[in-house]
Amino acid sequence: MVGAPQHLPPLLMETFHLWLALFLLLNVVVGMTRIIRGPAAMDRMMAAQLFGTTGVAILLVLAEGVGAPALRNVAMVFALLAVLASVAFVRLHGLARGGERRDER
Amino acid sequence: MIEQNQIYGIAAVLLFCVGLHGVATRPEMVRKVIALNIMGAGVFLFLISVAWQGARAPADPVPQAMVLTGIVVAVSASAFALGLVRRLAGLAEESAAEHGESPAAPPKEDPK
Amino acid sequence: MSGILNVLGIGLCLIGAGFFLAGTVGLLRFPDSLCRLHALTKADNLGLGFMVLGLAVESDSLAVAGKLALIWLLALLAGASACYLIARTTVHDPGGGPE
Amino acid sequence: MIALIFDGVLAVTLVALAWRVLAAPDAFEAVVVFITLGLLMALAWGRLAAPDIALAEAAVGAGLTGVLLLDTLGALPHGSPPAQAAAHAEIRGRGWPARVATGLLATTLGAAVLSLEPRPSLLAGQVSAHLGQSGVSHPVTAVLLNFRGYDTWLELGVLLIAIIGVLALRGSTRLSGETLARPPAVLAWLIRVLTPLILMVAGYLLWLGKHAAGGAFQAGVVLGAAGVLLWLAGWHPVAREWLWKVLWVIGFLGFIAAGLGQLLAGANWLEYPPETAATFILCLELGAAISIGATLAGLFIALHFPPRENLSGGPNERRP
Repeated sequence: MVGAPQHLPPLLMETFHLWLALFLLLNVVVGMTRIIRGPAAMDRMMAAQLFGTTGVAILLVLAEGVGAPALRNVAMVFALLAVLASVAFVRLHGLARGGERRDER
Repeated sequence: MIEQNQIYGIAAVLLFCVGLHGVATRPEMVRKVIALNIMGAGVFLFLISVAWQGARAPADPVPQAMVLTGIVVAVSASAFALGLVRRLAGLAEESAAEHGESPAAPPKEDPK
Repeated sequence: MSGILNVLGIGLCLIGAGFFLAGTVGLLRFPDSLCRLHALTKADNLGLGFMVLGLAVESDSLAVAGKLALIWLLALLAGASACYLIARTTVHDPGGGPE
Repeated sequence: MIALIFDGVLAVTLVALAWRVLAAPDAFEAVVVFITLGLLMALAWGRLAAPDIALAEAAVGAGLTGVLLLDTLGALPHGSPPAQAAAHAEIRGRGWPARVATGLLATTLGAAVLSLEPRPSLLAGQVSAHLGQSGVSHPVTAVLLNFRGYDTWLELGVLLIAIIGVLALRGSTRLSGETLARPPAVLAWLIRVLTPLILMVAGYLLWLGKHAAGGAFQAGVVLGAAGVLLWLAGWHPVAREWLWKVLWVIGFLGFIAAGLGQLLAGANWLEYPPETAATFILCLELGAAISIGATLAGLFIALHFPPRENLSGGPNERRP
């Protein structure tokens, strides 16, 4: 098949992309155990941050695989706002518990 | 053979029911707000699974518009609900301070 | 010609998938938080990088390739800063919570 | 076949995560799982050919709602672990009737969903039949801004009520008050790079709505997320109190102005002439996006209630 003169058949490419998307989704599913096990808040937040990257990859693969270019824009919004939760975590971590600021360094 | 949108239709029902169960049984207010959001997600997913018109066709635009409106309303309603939760916690803390109790005690959770 | 590009794209995507798998294994198996953080940022960003490269090769379109590159850069930026910021809370506050 | 497997795995994961969100003993864990659930919901919208909703979910489900929840968790006093454990034991004890009722409901609704006959939607046909007169070529935007402009107008009213409600709880109509300490250098740099990009993407989405997935709602929620990010970076909107209020009402009032203008011109409320509909829609969308963004950011900021004077011994604000 390597070096075939034409495009590979579209159905084959679609199937490949869906398998790839499924594989990435399973990565998220298995990785969820880290969010559940923790133990620290940081481990959970970090896992969620990394799932954001995996989610971007799944959206891009689906966009290519099923011919839905709009999903690339969804991936772009995800990539753009992926930091939001992490920044909130860092800035609000322990904040306002008794009105105390902890981030003064 | 089950259709693609039926899979999500079933998931929508289960999300709605899981959310409802959470609203009914979880004691913490924040968790109830999250549970309401999950119920909402179930309703939205159901509407879009009904709007589905085949893998190659775009979904029916009317339910899509409804859900789009619904998502923004849901987030603003959640913000208001969380405002109520915060105010409630603040009031509980105040009254605990008046009665000389430790303000760190849980505000209203103890079911006894 | 296009067939070769297709195969090249598939290969690059598979390499990317391998990095994602490595990242997940690391997330589950590495013993402590900072260790995980260090390894995972690299695995994920490389994984997304290879995948973006593979998809760009397959797409045959310069506009799509440009958008994919932009998304990768954004993810890189977000991932690196978020991990730095999260790690910083641990270094300054080993308990990870209020005293 | 593989498509169905993917959908099945995604659907099962959605339900399992929802379950975990509500069953998790740790509230912080619940919020993080909920953020991941938002991420996967966006994938489901993508699979169901609804990219408009996926765009909104990307900003709301995975961003704004999670931040609101994280923020509230940080602000609430934490119950001591034994008290929480007691509450859980209590719940477990009375859980069975609730579980049986939920199970019955799920079975009934599930059977109803499976028995639904697929039939072509009459409304979808009407939308595509009149799309040519709407001024835009993307059907979802046509429904939101033209055919069902009422809904969008009143939706902006709901947002307005939400911000008024939160301000009432806050006990002040001013947003100034709590401020965060100066951000670490990396964060400040990140925000400086990201903010213009986010604004650009919001504009892009707004423009896109004319002919593809995108529009006022998506642009608005992205703007709202940008506002939250700026606030977290230590941006203090103190000197611009009046501007906030203008931004909150501009979308709502824009719809009223358009409706009144058309009434005076002899048309119906919110009915635009086909030749100028595109201009009407663009202006209304711009106003709606700005109002949605400002309201969502304002809701987040207003939720940081100022410390109350009558709270004895409450520590005061410390400004950086």
